[in-house]
Amino acid sequence: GTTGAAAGNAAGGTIKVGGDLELSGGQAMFGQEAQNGIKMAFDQINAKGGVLGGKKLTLDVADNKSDPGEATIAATKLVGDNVVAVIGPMTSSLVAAATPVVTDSKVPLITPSGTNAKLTMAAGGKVQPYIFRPCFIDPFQGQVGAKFAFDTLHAKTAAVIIDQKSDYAKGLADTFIANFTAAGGKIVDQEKYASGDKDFTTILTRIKGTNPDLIWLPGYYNDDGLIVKQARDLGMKMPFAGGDGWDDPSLFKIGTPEALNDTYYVDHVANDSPDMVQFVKDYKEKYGHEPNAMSALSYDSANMIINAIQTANSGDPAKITAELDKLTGFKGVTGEITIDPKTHNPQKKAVIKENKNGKGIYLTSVSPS
Amino acid sequence: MLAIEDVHVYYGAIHALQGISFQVNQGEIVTLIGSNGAGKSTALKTISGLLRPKQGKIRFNGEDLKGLPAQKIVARGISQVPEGRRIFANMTVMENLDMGAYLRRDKPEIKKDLERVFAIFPRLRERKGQEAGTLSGGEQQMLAMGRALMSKPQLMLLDEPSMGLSPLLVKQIFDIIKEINAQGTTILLVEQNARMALSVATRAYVLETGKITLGGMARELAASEDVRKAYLGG
Amino acid sequence: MKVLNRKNLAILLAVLVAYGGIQAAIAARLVPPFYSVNLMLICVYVILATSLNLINGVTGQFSIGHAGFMAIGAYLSAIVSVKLHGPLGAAILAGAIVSAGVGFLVGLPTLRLKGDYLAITTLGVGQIVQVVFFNTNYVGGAAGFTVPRTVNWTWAFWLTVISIVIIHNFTNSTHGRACISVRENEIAAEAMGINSTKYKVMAFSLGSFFGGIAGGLYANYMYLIQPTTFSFLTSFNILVMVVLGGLGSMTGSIVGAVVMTVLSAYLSNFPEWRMVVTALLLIVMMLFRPSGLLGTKEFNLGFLGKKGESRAA
Amino acid sequence: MGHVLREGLQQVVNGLSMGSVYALIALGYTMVYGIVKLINFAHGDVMMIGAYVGWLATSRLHMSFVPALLLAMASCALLGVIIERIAYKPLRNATRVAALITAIGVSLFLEYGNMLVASAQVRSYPPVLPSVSYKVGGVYLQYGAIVIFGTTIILMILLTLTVQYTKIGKAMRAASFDKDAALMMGVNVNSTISATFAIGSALAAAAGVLYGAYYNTIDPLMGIIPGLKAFIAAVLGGIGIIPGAVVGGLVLGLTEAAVSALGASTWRDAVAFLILILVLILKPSGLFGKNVREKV
Amino acid sequence: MLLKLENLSKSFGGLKAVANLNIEIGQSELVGLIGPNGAGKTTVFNLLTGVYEASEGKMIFAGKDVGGLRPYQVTHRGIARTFQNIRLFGDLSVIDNVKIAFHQHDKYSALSAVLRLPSFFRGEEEMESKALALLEVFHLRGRAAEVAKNLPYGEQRRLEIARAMATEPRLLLLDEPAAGMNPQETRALMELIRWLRDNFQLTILLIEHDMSLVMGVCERIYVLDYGMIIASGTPEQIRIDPKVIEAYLGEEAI
Ligand SMILES: Nc1ncnc2c1ncn2[C@@H]1O[C@H](COP(=O)(O)OP(=O)(O)OP(=O)(O)O)[C@@H](O)[C@H]1O
Ligand SMILES: Nc1ncnc2c1ncn2[C@@H]1O[C@H](COP(=O)(O)OP(=O)(O)OP(=O)(O)O)[C@@H](O)[C@H]1O
Ligand SMILES: [Mg+2]
Ligand SMILES: [Mg+2]
Repeated sequence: GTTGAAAGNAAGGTIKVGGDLELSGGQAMFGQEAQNGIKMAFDQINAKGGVLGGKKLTLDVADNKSDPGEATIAATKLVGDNVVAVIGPMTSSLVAAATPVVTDSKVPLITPSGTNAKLTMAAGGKVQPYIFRPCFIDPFQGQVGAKFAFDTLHAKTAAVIIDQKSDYAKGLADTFIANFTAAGGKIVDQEKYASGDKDFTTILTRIKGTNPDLIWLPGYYNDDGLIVKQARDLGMKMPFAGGDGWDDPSLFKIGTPEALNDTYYVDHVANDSPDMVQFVKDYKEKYGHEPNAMSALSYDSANMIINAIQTANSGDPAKITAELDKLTGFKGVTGEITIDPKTHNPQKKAVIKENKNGKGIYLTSVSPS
Repeated sequence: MLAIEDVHVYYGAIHALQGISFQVNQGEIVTLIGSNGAGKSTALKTISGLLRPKQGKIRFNGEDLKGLPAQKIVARGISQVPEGRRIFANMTVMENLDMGAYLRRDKPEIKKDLERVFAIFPRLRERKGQEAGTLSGGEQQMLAMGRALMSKPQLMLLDEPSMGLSPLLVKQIFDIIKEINAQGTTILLVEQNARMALSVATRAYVLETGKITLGGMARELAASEDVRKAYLGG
Repeated sequence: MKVLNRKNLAILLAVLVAYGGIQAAIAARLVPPFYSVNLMLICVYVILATSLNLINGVTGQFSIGHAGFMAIGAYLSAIVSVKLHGPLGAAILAGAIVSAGVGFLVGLPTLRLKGDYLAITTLGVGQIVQVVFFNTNYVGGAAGFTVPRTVNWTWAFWLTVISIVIIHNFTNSTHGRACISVRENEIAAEAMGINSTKYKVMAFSLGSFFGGIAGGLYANYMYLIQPTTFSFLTSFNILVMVVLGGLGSMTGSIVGAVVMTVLSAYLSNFPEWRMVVTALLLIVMMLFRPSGLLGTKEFNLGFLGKKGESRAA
Repeated sequence: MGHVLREGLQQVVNGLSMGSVYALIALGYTMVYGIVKLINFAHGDVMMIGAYVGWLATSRLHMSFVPALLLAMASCALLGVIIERIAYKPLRNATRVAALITAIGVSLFLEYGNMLVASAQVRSYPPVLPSVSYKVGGVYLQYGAIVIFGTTIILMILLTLTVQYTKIGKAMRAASFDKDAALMMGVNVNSTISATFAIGSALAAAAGVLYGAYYNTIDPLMGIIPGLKAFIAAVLGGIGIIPGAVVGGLVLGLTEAAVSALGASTWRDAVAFLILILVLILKPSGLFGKNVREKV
Repeated sequence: MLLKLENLSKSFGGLKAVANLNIEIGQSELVGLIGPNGAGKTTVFNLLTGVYEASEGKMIFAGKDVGGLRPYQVTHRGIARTFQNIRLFGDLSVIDNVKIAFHQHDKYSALSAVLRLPSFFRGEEEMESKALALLEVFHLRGRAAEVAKNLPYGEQRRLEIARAMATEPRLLLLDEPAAGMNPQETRALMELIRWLRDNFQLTILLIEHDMSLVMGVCERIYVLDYGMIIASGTPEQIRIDPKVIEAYLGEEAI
């Protein structure tokens, strides 16, 4: 009786949205940034009087401990609490674990940053009816990255470093390799590490032996910073490139700005783009530090739900799902989002940034082909 | 020198010492005899501070030992050769002897005492570098005695020093006890081997299930019919 | 018949009531999904805790890598049910047998080790298992292995009951006593004619078998399994349940598993504080009851039987 | 050929640098174990706290490296003593597992308590160790790695001498074997054990600060993996044996480097554990451990 | 000959704890093994029971070589022992201590235990009655349900012997059974040892420093010093042997 209960919920003074988030465990950073972003969106709408004529939005969070089993449990708990929609998990594999639960209960789920292509697709090529996201997907990132490396950086050979524990990194690596070789480039080495490692000198030494023109490093910023720094310390001067996982202000503190010169990454949005300015300012004011892509995408996810509730004029999960399904031209801080009903992926531009003396500088933007 | 007054000790609910009183005078050898489980070891452990009496007083040279932690009691000049030896099995024989002199700082004197210990127990000199845990039972007993001697105590508490020793060594140990005593160390001796104990002691007490039932000159007790029947095997 | 004395009949009745009651409630849709997940988890953890107790508590072998055996059971059963399209029962059994086999192979050389050396070895085995699954693309590698949900309350409940009964019957027999004697004093046990290696390996294999059963249940209920689920933290969690309940007490392990699972479910409402509170509870628990909730005692239904018939083991 | 040789040498250097980090952490681990016979699972987390204190001192209080290091060591020494008093001391006579569970509790408490205080965010260390690398015959050598290696060796020697030959060291070993007997020798067992924890935790803090400075990043869960690796290193060398911890750490580092060098980096941890297990099967008390059989 | 030790030797590092030992013991004999502390007596027991492996030499028991066997295998061959430092299963009940020692004579498998087949109940019942009967013999029946470590010392020693008897041995090795006992208890123990030998056709080899016990019950005595036999014979012969007096008994021997 989810629907009935949810209606009852809507009749009260609040509407509950679930957060299936990585609040502890290995990816606790993501969940906490996401929670900040979502809360900010809710606080803003509640300050404006809420939705559906005065109902306040509340976030019902369940910690998935960065573990897929726990993500299932957290999702079960949330749908049991009669939330109208779920935001999170942030990481692809956990989204996959939560998917059956929300699907069974017919509650929509938006993953702010699960970029794995398969998340929104069910077996047999059909779309997962209840899974949505505000972010572009890994193949697109990999494709953009490969094209940039080959055409703009004129790299003919490349080595790839993959975080073996991350589905995301694997997806980005696969599409990069496919597109780079298709363009005529050559992959000279592939190395793996596990996120959380601190010492990468051994794999870097191996790559050094193959002397590639570029290193494709689709990991998260805390690993990326360390890897680049250690590579430079080993006398490796080639450019690095990677995906949106690079986007975080602390990248330059982890690796030195100097080491990070001549590195590039694909991203959702430039922090200095007009859409982001206000968000960055508000966020810094509220939480005392700069947001990263996780916070921004989560903020957008929350607003997508608010938007769906308002346009549907209802707190019924089925109606919210229907609205999300046909979302077009939604103005998020990370760009304009239009959901493709066949894939539930947004059509979004990607930007490429260059790290220069401690700042990610906007280079160019690429539209989906 | 040592005065025990109405001491009660419990292990949880077990009332192991039920108000015992006795005293040890300077220069004496006093022995406590009694059957298994009478509370002899408990009495010694209480004196050396390993157990806390629930009630009663323990005075040493006029000072109340109550509340003093065990290591402070050692510093006052009481040292114990515990039942079951309790040597430091992971340390060498030499290191065990060093531990005996832990609180002492008079290096030349320590050296002299070490020579004395080696003179009494030549086997220990042979095994200086051996790990104590691999010594035979008797060797361990020698080490325990030697270790206690190294602290140069005023009062030495001995808990069944003859247990597991060869007849020759038992005799030697008792000779050594007499000798140590003659050199000025007061001794409180607990023994299963009551015959030997009474033969070296000045005075003796009989402990029965936590109470002192008899006390007097060792010679007199040894002659007493009850004691002979109960503890001397004849 | 001795098997059907009053005490056993009472237990049987209680078990049937527990099963029937909950099954009826589930059928009537009275159990919110979050509760039913936790009921299943309780079953899984009860099996894990009682089987680890057989190794750690009863036989005294310090194993801290139980999650590794859970992983083997989980993955193998998933392979059988997803890739080979085998029936659920066969899948779970296959997982358990392979897990027991690995337990046997690992146990044979390593159980000579003592105390902390054995501990790190079992921890290592758990880690190795994890790495193997990480690197095996056939089972999805890091991304995980998607498994349809086929386990329901009936499966979970009865497998738990069967596991408990088998472990209990084993422990309370001359073979169980042999294991206990190894725990108490291995040298004396050998001198009494007990082949300590055989019983250590037997307990280890049996424990791994049931660890595998728990893994099979978990995999076929949770939709997705990933190597990280079976990390050493999971092993510690199981160990905590066993010690909390009272090392060596089977009923203690059951209580420990239930308490920890319920606690974890309850605390998920306070994510930031969850681990801190768990940590504090662990410390406080151990300070006040270092031998666990039940010590080595069994919670006993002896009062139902005739006097003397149910002397505690 | 020269190229392969150079790469091989570089990998040896890489392995030794990694290994000396493990060794440094393992020192405190093994020392506490040797005396208290407790697998102090919280050791890695004390290291983490040390790293945070060092970070606060350098980045917020703008202290220079050495004073910051000393401050971290002093505060962790105190923390170690407090942990021992509150969480371990009451359990001295309880079973070993009970103490192990408490250690796990302390470990979780430090991790998640700090997460509450300092957030899960990754912090970066200010550049207190000059980020210099030397090139010797085509092989790159990190300044930080040299510092860590040197520190490890010096601390190893100091610790060994302390435990083997000083009065406090002997008292520690005596108390470790038989507390009551040590008391009878006049050893203040409580303060001896406190001293053990103070030294062990100060070592952990030193490791934490160096670790943070060398690898640049710290976070509340940073202690878990190094703690585990240090545990392996300690056992590999023979737990409780101080030089063993260092050798164990270096062997572990070299093994990991070798596995990565052969292109199997994802099997690194598995191979490390496999080697540990093989060593233990052949030498059940580690490389340096004496195979003491209980005397019957 | 029931037991024959030929040229048995054991070294620890440089130390020869047992050196070229030759001992023969016949069926139903009651033999003493004495000698100064550290002479190697316990080591002989440890070699015999497979706790240590001999450096050299042979151990023939009932016509078969028992060298290289694991301790439990030695027990299966019919040799049981007690320990110099009591090694009971301290936290278990008295009767469980005995039942564990009956284990090797058990007739039901782990499978029938798990399935609670009739053979399980039969086996358990039999073991229970056998254990109780044995405890009766050792005057411990009243203590059956008590935890072993709570028994007084003397009773713990007795329980250790009872437990060894439960393995149904042909040869019983006793390591200082009277240690820590007072003269009365020692006398009772003496009776018990004799009675055991007579009732079970048992062969007994015992180590003891209490001469009243050794001289009182042993028919033959071997004296060991520095791992070697320095004398052997009847108690009367040993008592006056000058070498034994010098190395072991002391001048004013009993
Ligand atoms: N740690 C303990 N816990 C509980 N009871 C104990 C403990 N130690 C001793 N007891 C009990 O206290 C009583 C006195 O024991 P104690 O060891 O002092 O006797 P004893 O006279 O030295 O005997 P023995 O001659 O056997 O050494 C005994 O009943 C014993 O069982
Ligand atoms: N595991 C071992 N390692 C090294 N030396 C040992 C070991 N076991 C025994 N020894 C040495 O062997 C010698 C004989 O020891 P054993 O225990 O057999 O003596 P024992 O005759 O039983 O003496 P006691 O009457 O004192 O018990 C002793 O010197 C002892 O130190
Ligand atoms: Mg005593
Ligand atoms: Mg002996």
